[in-house]
Amino acid sequence: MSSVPASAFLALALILFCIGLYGALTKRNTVIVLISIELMLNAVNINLVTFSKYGLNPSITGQIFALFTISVAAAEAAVGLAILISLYRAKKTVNIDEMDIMKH
Amino acid sequence: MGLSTKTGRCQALLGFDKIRVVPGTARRGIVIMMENAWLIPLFPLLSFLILLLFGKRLKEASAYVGILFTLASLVYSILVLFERFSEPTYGTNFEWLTIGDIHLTAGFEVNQLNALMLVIVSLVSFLVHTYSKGYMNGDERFPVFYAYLGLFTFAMLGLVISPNLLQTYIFWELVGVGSFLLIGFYFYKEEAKAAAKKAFIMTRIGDVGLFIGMILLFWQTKSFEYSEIFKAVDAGAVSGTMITLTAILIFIGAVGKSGQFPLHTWLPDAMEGPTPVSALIHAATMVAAGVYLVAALFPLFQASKTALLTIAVIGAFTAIFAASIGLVQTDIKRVLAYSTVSQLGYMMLALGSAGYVAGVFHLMTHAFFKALLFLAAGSVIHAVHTQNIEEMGGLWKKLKFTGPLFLIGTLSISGVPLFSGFFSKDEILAAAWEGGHPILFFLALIAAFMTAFYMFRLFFMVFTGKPRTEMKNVHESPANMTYPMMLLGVLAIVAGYVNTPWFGSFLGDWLVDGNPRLGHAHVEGPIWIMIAATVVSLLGIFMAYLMYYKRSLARNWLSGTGDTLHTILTNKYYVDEFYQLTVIAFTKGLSYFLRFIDVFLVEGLVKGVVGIVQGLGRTGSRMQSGQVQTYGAVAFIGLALLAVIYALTGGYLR
Amino acid sequence: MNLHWILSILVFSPLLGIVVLALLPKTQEKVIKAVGLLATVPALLLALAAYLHFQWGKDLADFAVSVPWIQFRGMGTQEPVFSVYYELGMSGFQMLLVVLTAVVATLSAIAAAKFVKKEWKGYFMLFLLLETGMLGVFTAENLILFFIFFEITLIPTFFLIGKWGYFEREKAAYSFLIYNGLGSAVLLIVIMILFGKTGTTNIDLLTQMMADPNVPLSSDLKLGLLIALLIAFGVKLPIFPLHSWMLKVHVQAPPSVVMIHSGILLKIGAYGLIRFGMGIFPEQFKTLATLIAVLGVINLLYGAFLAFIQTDFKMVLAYSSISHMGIVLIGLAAMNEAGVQGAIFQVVSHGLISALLFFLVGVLYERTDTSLIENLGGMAKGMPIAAGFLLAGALASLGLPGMSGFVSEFMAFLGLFKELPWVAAVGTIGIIMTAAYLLRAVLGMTYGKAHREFTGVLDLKGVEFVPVVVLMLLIVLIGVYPSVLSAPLQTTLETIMLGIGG
Amino acid sequence: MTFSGEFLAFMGLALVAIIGGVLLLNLTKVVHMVVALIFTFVAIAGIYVLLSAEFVAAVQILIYSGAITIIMLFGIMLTKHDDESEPKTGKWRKLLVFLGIAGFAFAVYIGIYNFNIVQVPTTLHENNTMQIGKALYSKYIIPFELTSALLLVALVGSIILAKNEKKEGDSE
Repeated sequence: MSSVPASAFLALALILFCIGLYGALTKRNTVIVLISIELMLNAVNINLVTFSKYGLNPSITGQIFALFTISVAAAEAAVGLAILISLYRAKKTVNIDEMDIMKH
Repeated sequence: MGLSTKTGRCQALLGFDKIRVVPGTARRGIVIMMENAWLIPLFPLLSFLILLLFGKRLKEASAYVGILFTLASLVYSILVLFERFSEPTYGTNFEWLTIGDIHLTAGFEVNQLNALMLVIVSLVSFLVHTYSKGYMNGDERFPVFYAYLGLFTFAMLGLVISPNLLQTYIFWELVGVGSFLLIGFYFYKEEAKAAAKKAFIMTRIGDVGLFIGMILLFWQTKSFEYSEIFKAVDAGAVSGTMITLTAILIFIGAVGKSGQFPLHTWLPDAMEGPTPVSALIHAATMVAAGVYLVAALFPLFQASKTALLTIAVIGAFTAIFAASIGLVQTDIKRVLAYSTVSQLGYMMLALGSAGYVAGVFHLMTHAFFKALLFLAAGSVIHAVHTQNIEEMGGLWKKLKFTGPLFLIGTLSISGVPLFSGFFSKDEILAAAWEGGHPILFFLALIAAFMTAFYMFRLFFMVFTGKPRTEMKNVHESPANMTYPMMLLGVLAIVAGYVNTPWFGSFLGDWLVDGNPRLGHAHVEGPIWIMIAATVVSLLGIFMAYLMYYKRSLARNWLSGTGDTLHTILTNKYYVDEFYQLTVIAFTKGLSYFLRFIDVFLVEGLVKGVVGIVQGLGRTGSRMQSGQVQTYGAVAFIGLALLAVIYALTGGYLR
Repeated sequence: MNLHWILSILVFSPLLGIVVLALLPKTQEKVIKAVGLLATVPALLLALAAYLHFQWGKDLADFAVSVPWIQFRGMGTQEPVFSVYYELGMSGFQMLLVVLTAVVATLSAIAAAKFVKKEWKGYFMLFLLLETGMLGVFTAENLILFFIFFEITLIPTFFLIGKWGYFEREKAAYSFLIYNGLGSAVLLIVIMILFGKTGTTNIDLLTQMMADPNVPLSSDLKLGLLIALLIAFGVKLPIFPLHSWMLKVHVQAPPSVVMIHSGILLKIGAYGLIRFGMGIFPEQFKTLATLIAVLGVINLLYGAFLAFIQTDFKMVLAYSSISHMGIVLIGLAAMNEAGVQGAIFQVVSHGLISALLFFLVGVLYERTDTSLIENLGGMAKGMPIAAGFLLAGALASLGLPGMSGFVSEFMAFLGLFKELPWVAAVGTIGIIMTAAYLLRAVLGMTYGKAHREFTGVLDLKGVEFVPVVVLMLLIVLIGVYPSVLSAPLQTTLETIMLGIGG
Repeated sequence: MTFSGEFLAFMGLALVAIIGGVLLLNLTKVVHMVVALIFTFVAIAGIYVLLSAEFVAAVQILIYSGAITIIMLFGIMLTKHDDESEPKTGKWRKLLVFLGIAGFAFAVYIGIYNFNIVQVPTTLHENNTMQIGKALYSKYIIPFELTSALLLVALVGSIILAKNEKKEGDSE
């Protein structure tokens, strides 16, 4: 039994998620945007792990989900960075404002 | 109308099946003529239609079509009149239009006034048709002229035979159109165009008064039918103010049509039309329609002292006002036009002084002598090709028929004893003295003096003295122009004897027969009135004789050296200019102001709408920046908005 | 006899013409014109047949058709929750408008064959689509169907103006589309609210439901819906200050389209106001009556005063349309038989008169390349017949008795004088102004000294007589014997009056 | 609620995590940001421990604090740029995004606030790694294998994407 209520973990996760979101939506350096997204994923993981412990049927599944998320996040980070580098080669910038080839 | 039974639509469509006799007149003798009196207006209509369709092919022969059909009307009218002497009023109606429970009817009615008017109108119309054959000879739009004449005659006959206000209004407008078309007959002349437009619009101002009055009266009495209206008024179903209001509004219509002050200015301008038209429309028939309307609705007017007084005052004022302008005009037709306005004022004065018989009587005699004067003037113009009396003179010898005929007309209008105008004018003066106001009586007396003066001024300037300009080829008009004038000349002398203080007031007795509301058949005025009238007219003639025949009096004898008065009179008291500066300027100003609104405010609104749409489009296209982050931000803000709304209003989260 | 299919044929018969036209090569000018003209004839014949059907004393309800069309089923229920029917029907009022539409459409096709100078194929295809839309609008018994037809009229009109119009045609087409698009958006909102709240879009059913106090619609909502309808149809009518698109259209669109536009399309606004505004929300209409009367008088006077100073005859006619639609509003605001009947008469009568006048404008423009009053001065010398008809048309328009304009004007004012005499009295100034501006314009064009030589300019000839004479005869017929219109209207009027009285 | 050691630990870790996050947002140099984020990641690992998830905590440190951060640093270095951070984004957008996030946070917070979760004794902390292993290799074997495939694809994909263009051009 923990003396920390589940809502405290959830609140922490919310705060981290919001920070990540803010970073993802406002930062102009693409690397930082990617990092912010990782932060958001982390916040989600906290939730998963929290729910694996709390609730009527605590189970290990939540932790397993967190593990999967981490691995997918790792893969995403790798691919994201690869894309970033190849974009950088093409445009010589990592400024997200200048990446607007979707418009054309 | 007023028939409140609900009828099915099938019946409404069959129309003529519903002919019925006006209540109270059900006593039927053998009234074959009156039964079919509706044919009278149809003859000229037929003439109009035939000439409209085949006029081009008929060419000069179209005159015969017109003459023939109006002759048919005339004959029929006379027959109807004679039948009416012995039979009671006859009328029928059929359903014209159904509005819910309201059934509006159309029909015709032959009462004394109508029968008399039918004869006057068809007679003058027939004579003018005949006269025009010569006068309009050679005009390339000859058939059109006759077509228009037919249209006008149709409308005028329809007007006088109408049994209800609505139908009266309908024909009232149609005569307006006939008049409009004929004034503008020489359409390529700018003056004719302006005059036609002015005539139509000014009379329409009056018509709107009639329109409002008619509708208000309808909602008060639930009927347009004359008989129903009088019944309601007698029964006291209409409040006093309402009677006064509607009566005055209807009178405004009469003011417009009869050229009473302040809507008189179109009538002199209407002289731009061909002269026979002036004789037919702007002297004998249409302009008298205003008088006819007041006469037809006389019981209504009689129920309101205020309305009667208004009529009397406007009539008297117009009489003297127009007469004073007539003193100085130099255009032969304009002098006659102002004299018409003045004489119409006389009739109004008579009606306003409760002199029903006097008004109608003068209407009749005036129709004859004024038509005669106009036709004679037309004959003069035909001969000398000018309308300016300053350029005429000494035509007496050259125009063997026209001269004496014109003199007869002049004597008659001046009120010289034994001519028709004398009797009717005397009748009016007596009525004004008895029923009106002394001031109005004296105004009328002065107007009579002026009339005598300017009419003889005209006569002397045109027919006596020496020609003031060189005139060649002056010849008497052809027979088909002189015969109508002769007939009118005879009538101008004898028409007065149907109602005299000496030989009995036959006309008056007949007119008011069975209708006590219309007042006395004959107003017995003091004997000095007749003497005064005679003296006044002879004085006028004498002064004109001195100034324009003997030339023993200088022409500016009256106005003195200062010509201010003369200038004012020549410029017709600047009424036209006044309207130009006020009403027209105001209308124009308002129009431009509204255009300002239209261009700036309303168009601004449009620009605003267009701007918003374009702005939205532009924003939308700017939003498509290709920047994923922005898209994400927008999408997220939307999501957040939804989440907040749900959280606040309670949704899945609660 | 089974007559249910007649209305569908009537409405969709022009589409057959489109199919035939689509198969024709572009270059066959004469054939295209003939097909375009002929395709309007079946609708005309059927419309006249419907009129005769009525005159023979039979019931117009014979034509009604109702077939299930679109249904939304709720989850797990067998009964459809919302269902839309394909419903066409005809009352006397609708029949008159259908006849008017069919007549004007055929005459407009004649005008188009005469005046349209290019791409007849596209023109006639769009034109026929437009006719289907208009016929559908007047026969739809169901708001959704009505809306669909309403939209169908928009698109072809947009292209007809934008492609075949005069100099600033595109601007006019866009302002037409934007305004009417906004109007129909508002209309859609109203329809959807009604549908959602009541579960039906059948007009008669809605009328009954609104009279029923148990239906869960607050009177505030009803008032709001009515105001929205007033805006939606006010754009179409148009009501001041929503009118400026209409001026552009009248000036820029080709005459044959303006005949349709001024003759029929504007009338959709009036039809909608009468059928939906007054029919469905009678009580709320009553509360707004004074406002509508004032709007009507404003329309009447505003249009009249502005028409008074225009230099282009087309503008005069455009403003005169605004002015005359004011009379429709005046009649409606009276809320009694006379007024409503006057409004309906005005709808029909103005349709005929403006079609006539715009046809003549087309004739003049074709021959002289101008519609400026000044430039045309004195044309009666060169083309007396056209001038005569122009004058007659103007007289009809200014409400000369004996022609249709008078009857409607008279009844509208008769109605309003009973309810709001002062407003009506102000409105009568409009009667004078109408005479003033029309005579100013028409006499300016026909009378007076000729400013130019009209030699070599041909008068009306040949097939051009057909529209002019037909329209003129109809105008005079209605003016002389108004029962041809009033008889079919009695049932419609009774229904409306029942709603107002109850 | 008592101020137990566990609670204090949670507070401390949470504080570190949040401070790390805030620094991420506010520092100017990119490298500094990444470093600040390492604190957050490590603190989150601590949180996992508190939640009886030792293995996840270990993985967190390995993958996030280790691998991902390093990759990011590589990314920063490879994409040679002024390590001074970017010109500012539009104020309005920042404000709007901030408001949006605040609203979102508010909405979710209401959810959390009203969320009543029961707590029952668990055995997650006993042989945590073994439990995970058992579950992973029995019940979740297919996702597990799919994950490996995913990682492989990601690996290959990254290499191809990041490969030098010239070489790419040569090979073609």
